[in-house]
Amino acid sequence: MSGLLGEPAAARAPSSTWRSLTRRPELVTLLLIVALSLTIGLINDRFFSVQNGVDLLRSSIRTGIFALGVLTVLAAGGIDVSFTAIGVFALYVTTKLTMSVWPDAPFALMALASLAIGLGLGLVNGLIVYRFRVPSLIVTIGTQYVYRGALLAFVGTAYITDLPRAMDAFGRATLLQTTTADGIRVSLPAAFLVLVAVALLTWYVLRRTLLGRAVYAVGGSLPIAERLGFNVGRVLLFVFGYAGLLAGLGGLVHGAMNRQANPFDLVGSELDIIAAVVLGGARVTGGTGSVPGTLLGVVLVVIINNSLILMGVPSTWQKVVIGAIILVASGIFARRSATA
Amino acid sequence: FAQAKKYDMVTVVKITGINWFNRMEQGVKKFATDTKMNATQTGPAQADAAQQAAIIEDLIARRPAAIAVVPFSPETLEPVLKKAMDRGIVVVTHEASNQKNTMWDVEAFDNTAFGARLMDRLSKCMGGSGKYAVFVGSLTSKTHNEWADGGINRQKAAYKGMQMVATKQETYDDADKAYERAKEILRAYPDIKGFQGSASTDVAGIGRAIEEAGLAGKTCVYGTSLPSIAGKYLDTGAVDGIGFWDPADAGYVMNKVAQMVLDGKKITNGMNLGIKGYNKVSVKGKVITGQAFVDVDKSNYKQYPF
Amino acid sequence: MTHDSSTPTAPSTGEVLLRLTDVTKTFGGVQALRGVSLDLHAGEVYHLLGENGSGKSTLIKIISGAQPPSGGTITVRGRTYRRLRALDALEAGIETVYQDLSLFPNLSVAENVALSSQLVRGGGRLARPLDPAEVRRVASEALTRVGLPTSEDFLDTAVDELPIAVRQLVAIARSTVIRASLVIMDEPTAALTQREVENLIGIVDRLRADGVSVLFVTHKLDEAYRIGGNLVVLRDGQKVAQGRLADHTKAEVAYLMTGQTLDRTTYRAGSPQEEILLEVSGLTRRGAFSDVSFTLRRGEVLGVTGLLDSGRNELAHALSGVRPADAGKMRVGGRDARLRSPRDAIDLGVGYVPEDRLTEGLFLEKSIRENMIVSVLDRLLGRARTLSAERAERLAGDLVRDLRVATPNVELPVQSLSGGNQQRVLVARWLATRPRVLILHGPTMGVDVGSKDALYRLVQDLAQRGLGVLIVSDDLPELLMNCDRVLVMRHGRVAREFSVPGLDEATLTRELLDDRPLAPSPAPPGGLLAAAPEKGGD
Amino acid sequence: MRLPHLDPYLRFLLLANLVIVLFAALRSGGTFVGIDNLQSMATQLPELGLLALAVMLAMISGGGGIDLSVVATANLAAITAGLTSRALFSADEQATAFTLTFVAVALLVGAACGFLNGLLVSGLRFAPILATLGTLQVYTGVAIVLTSGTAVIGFGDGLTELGGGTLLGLPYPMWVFLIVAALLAFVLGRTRFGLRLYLMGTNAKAAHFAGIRTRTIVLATYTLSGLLAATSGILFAARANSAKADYGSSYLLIAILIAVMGGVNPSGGFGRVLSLVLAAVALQFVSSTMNLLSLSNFLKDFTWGLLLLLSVVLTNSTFRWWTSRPRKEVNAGT
Ligand SMILES: Nc1ncnc2c1ncn2[C@@H]1O[C@H](COP(=O)(O)OP(=O)(O)OP(=O)(O)O)[C@@H](O)[C@H]1O
Ligand SMILES: Nc1ncnc2c1ncn2[C@@H]1O[C@H](COP(=O)(O)OP(=O)(O)OP(=O)(O)O)[C@@H](O)[C@H]1O
Ligand SMILES: [Mg+2]
Ligand SMILES: [Mg+2]
Repeated sequence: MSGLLGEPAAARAPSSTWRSLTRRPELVTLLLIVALSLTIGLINDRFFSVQNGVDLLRSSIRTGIFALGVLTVLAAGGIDVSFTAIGVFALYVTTKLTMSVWPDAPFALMALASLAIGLGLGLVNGLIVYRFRVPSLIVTIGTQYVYRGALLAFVGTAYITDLPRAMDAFGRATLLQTTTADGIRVSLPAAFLVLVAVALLTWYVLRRTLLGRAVYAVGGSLPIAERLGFNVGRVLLFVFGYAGLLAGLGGLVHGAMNRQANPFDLVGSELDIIAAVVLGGARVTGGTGSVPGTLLGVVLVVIINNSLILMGVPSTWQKVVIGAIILVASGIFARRSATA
Repeated sequence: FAQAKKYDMVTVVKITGINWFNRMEQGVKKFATDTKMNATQTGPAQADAAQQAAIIEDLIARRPAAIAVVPFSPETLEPVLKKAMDRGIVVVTHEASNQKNTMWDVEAFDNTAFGARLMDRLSKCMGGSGKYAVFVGSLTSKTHNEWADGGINRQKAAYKGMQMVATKQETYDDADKAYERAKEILRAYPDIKGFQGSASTDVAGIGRAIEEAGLAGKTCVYGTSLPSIAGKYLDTGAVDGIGFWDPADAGYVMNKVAQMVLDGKKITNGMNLGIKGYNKVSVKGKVITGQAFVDVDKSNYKQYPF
Repeated sequence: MTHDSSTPTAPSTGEVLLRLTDVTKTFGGVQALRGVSLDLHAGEVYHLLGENGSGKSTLIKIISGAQPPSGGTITVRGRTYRRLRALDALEAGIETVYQDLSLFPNLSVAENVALSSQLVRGGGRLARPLDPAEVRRVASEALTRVGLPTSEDFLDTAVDELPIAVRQLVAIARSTVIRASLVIMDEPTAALTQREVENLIGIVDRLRADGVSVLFVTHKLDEAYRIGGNLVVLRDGQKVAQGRLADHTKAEVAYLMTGQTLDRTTYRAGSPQEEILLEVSGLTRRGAFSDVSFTLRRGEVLGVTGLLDSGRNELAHALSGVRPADAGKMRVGGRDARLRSPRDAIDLGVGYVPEDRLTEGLFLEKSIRENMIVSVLDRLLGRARTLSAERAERLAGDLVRDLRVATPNVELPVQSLSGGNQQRVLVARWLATRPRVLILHGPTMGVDVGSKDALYRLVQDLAQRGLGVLIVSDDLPELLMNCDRVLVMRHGRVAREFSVPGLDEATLTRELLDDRPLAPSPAPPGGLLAAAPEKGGD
Repeated sequence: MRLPHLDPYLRFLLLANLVIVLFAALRSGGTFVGIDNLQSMATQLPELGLLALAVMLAMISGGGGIDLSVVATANLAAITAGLTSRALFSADEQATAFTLTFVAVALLVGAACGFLNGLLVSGLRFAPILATLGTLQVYTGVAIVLTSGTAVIGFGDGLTELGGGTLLGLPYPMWVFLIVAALLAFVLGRTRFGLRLYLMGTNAKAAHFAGIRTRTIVLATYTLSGLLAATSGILFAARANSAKADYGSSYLLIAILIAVMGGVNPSGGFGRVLSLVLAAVALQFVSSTMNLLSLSNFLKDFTWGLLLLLSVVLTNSTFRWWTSRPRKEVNAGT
């Protein structure tokens, strides 16, 4: 009975490079980042400066937090377009509430409130998706309108620029700081730690717990997961709840860093964030995607969006250039999956 | 129909709910209280010319006596405003000096002059030399580009020592985008000395970037904004000054002009419309222009609580 | 070859492992099960037999907790359930190898094998840490049991990169992870070739020796006899027989299943005519098959067989335009043919009934009518070049009648049909194209005795009417009963051609398994694991 | 003609429309059903309706099909058409030639944009969401490059009449929409292309095996999407007598919302024109009601979302709701 697999397993490998790219799509993203950086660096060598590096990291914080939530949903085979609405809802309600009740509340408490709001709204998504068995794109378009509409119609529309003290302090807190030769202070905000923590947590949950593997299992095939005894309802509640949770956190961090709570913010950027996750190797069809890949995807998108002035692209051409880079990147991904 | 005492008057703004137009609504409400007219304000939930046109379409069916509009994009509203006028509805606009289908367009001031004025202040702060960058909410926004170009042209004519870097940058009326753009300008041109913003959120984003970079004392930032948005950056010196006009007054004046049309009154050059900044308006064609500039800085912004 | 296993001589006295009492199941109006009562004893092998649609898969799903019964109870190890959840079943040691394998295509081999045991260990709780080393260890043990490699690389391979036969074994490996008391296998041999079937039988023997019960669902009576044990026959949702398999002849079993006597041993009636319909010479696709030449005459039925990696599947795909060959010549009806897509094949009169009807054949959510007419839309035009609803309905109606598809209404989705009937819908689609050459790939996979009979008659009838029929199959009796000639493929080449009269199964099997290199030794197209993934038909 | 079968979506949408109309008519004291309001609604709905139809086509084609570039396509079509016609003719003196050129160029550009999307998706196998997100940026970008962001204005009487005139009391845009919708319903329901598209959306692999030229169908579908978007762009231009790169920027999500509320399955294979039209009507009713009653436009967004959620809760959908195929997953192709 050993004859079945007479050939040693190593004897295959049609092309080991493609194979490893298939298994580790984040390598593609990394290659894209390197290629893009070299190109930009050739045009303007200021790209390779500490200042630029730190700034890019800083710009990745908010997108990164949201993206990790999106990754979790995509991995399970769903899609969420309501997370920006959840984020701004949590941010605005938390800020407004804190200002009116206890402006000196510690930041941890505000974060808790934001997380709770995000979790609640995310769970609503999960509940509708699972209970009524509706494609999640449909549900989350609906809830995006409902959450944002409710926020603006019933909670308020005015920017809050006078933030709770602790939130303001958090927005200003820095992790490390230097001054460039030009006398420009460069600092990495403390909020970066939030991204690191969230990334580690997400990695642990997705890689090292049964729940995480169940997420991918559901993304591979929901009916099979159900049949094999996985509690699919729990998995879906988890992914949407977790995406909501991170959205709540991301919203608050965004507000703190932006030093204002603007209820018109965020909504409208969901497609860009989903694109970042997909460029990080997750497939829209579910069951794939990794935390490192997602972070790389975020960095890629952040570089694309924050290097046009360095490259000297006139603003009338910026959209064309961004679109073209996205197309080139997706093209390379398309080739990868075609050979997969 | 001129006999009707209590007119139904609706003000349609670019987007509902943001600070700027919330302030305008206060003016509309004040007008309603002062005159006992039924004056209200509405506007789309998203900044989109298409949605604004749709709202006006629907309003026409309601047949108000007058519609006062702050067009998101004047050109795209021409047909629907024409339709309103054809139905006998009085149309007054604001921030739309090129609008054809309107009875009167109310301008707080001349846009090019306003832009030039911001440049004058910027130049003075920069000592007439150094690099500066210009931001606009979007390249599709007419007023923003008029201010920006007004400033740029003034610099070219009067402040040869100054030099604009990059092109007009789009910020999508988003403070965070303005911040990102400002950061990138700082990376690409570390010796940047000045910024001129256009969207009310621009200086907030620029100010945050400047503050973080510790450059509050070394750079000059001016732009259109409101004290409520820019205040804390004025305090820290990251933003040096802002210019604006009071949206409440503009809202009030638009409605007042509409009422005058309804009452069959004439509007003439040099007329006093009874509101500060519109005490001696200049009338050219259909455009009524006031001198409602408000320039504020750290010292006096608290006088404008909006 | 004869694998006379250690069949227990007396009905088992082992404890009752599982008892079904009066189990019923209805789907809307359909009564899938009408009061089935059944005892399964420890350490026994059972074969669940029945026609398509008789309720076998439904019964299995109820036992494994995938679906709740509409009525009746299930007793497992003394506990009685009205509804057994999937997790309950797993915890009770009921492991199922589903007909569709139920593997996660995106997860690694190791995870596929080990995850459910981890789930069961935690009582279904998801929030528990998972040790990757533990997962690998558990998986390696199980893989060793079924003779699969345990290298890091293999453990990390995503299942959708594996060929179907290896997947089948992975699914079986998974069922051995938990110390199961009952292993259910729904048509586990459907995708396996002779050699792998032998392997499976070995596994079953060991399970039985360990006191584990095995419940098989199969349509292959020969295999059932090879394995031995007990039989349970379902007909129309009712249990019509249970007992020792050895106590019944094949003919009796077929009668129990169908209620009719089917005792044909050969179907082949006519003989080929002169005219050559299909001529293939030197056909080659790199890495799959090379230098394949043969002819197919009008009225001829030609069989092609080989092990899974022999290139027979790829040959079928090349002949039907699904994945064209790189070199060689094909002539259809005397004219040179270049097939670049299935459309080209259809236009030339070559029809292809694919092997995997669910993903390659059917539009499950769409109506029977639409599934039948899809390839002949050009013929159904009415006024103004629009589709004529009337013609479409007439055609679908005729086909349903001709092929005796059991359905009240052609507007119902195909997924409402049982497997055998779904297969008929697919054959009907291709007959509608009025092909000159019809390629049937695994035509009776998962099809019951009664339907097989009908299908074989149809094949002969088609040949009689002048079609050339090519059957690609690993069901040797099927080839012997239907064909004029059989080509045996090995290592991507036609190793031998047999004329059927006088040929027996043993000879064919020997040729299939022959490991001697072929005369002009070609580079072997790689082992099973090297086969390209089944996807990406472009 | 067979009567349309009353699937759950149709039932829900008919009911929803009825409820909204009754509520609005009563609350507005009849204004809602007055000719002015009806005409106003009939002028607004077509632009969005056409965009939703364009999105629907991409969704039906399956494989995660979606067209995010519809609004960008519409604007680019209108802008290029405006620039070309203005360069060739005088809008006022050669109104007919101007209008015809405008329409022709717009449709051509729309088809080209759609064709490019189709090429990326079918030939180069881009994920549709990424491909059309990229082209969304590129098309808008090109529109900005061409105009520096300003509006192209003055399209003459022909187009203005199309945007504002009526025939038999029904505004021209509505005529355009109804005719296009009817044509599309016909194409989807009665032609080979339509059936092939639906089948391909259900199972692309099986479609290939059944002899359907799937690449051609995808290409044609996205091209058709582009054409529909361009038609919407023509209506934009006609109604605004101008064209601008950022016009209707909020319409993308609304178009998707209408499509899914009309029962179009984002996983492919299902979607009917009639349901979609009814969904568009329902949203339009809600929107106009809010405006008539001077209710906040945020409330309108809220109600739209609620209506969509209600539709999914009240219609027990029968289609695939999760990404994976129900059976034989391991064998499923790309
Ligand atoms: N989910 C379902 N919905 C509707 N009918 C169903 C469903 N599942 C099974 N049926 C029907 O129940 C009957 C029994 O089906 P089942 O699948 O158990 O048959 P089977 O014996 O496994 O057939 P096959 O040999 O073809 O696999 C069939 O008529 C089938 O159409
Ligand atoms: N949701 C459903 N609605 C209608 N019919 C269904 C549904 N789910 C399954 N069926 C049909 O019911 C039957 C039973 O499904 P099952 O999964 O048991 O397949 P099966 O009969 O075992 O197929 P095979 O013949 O390949 O063994 C199949 O014909 C299937 O297509
Ligand atoms: Mg300063
Ligand atoms: Mg079955």
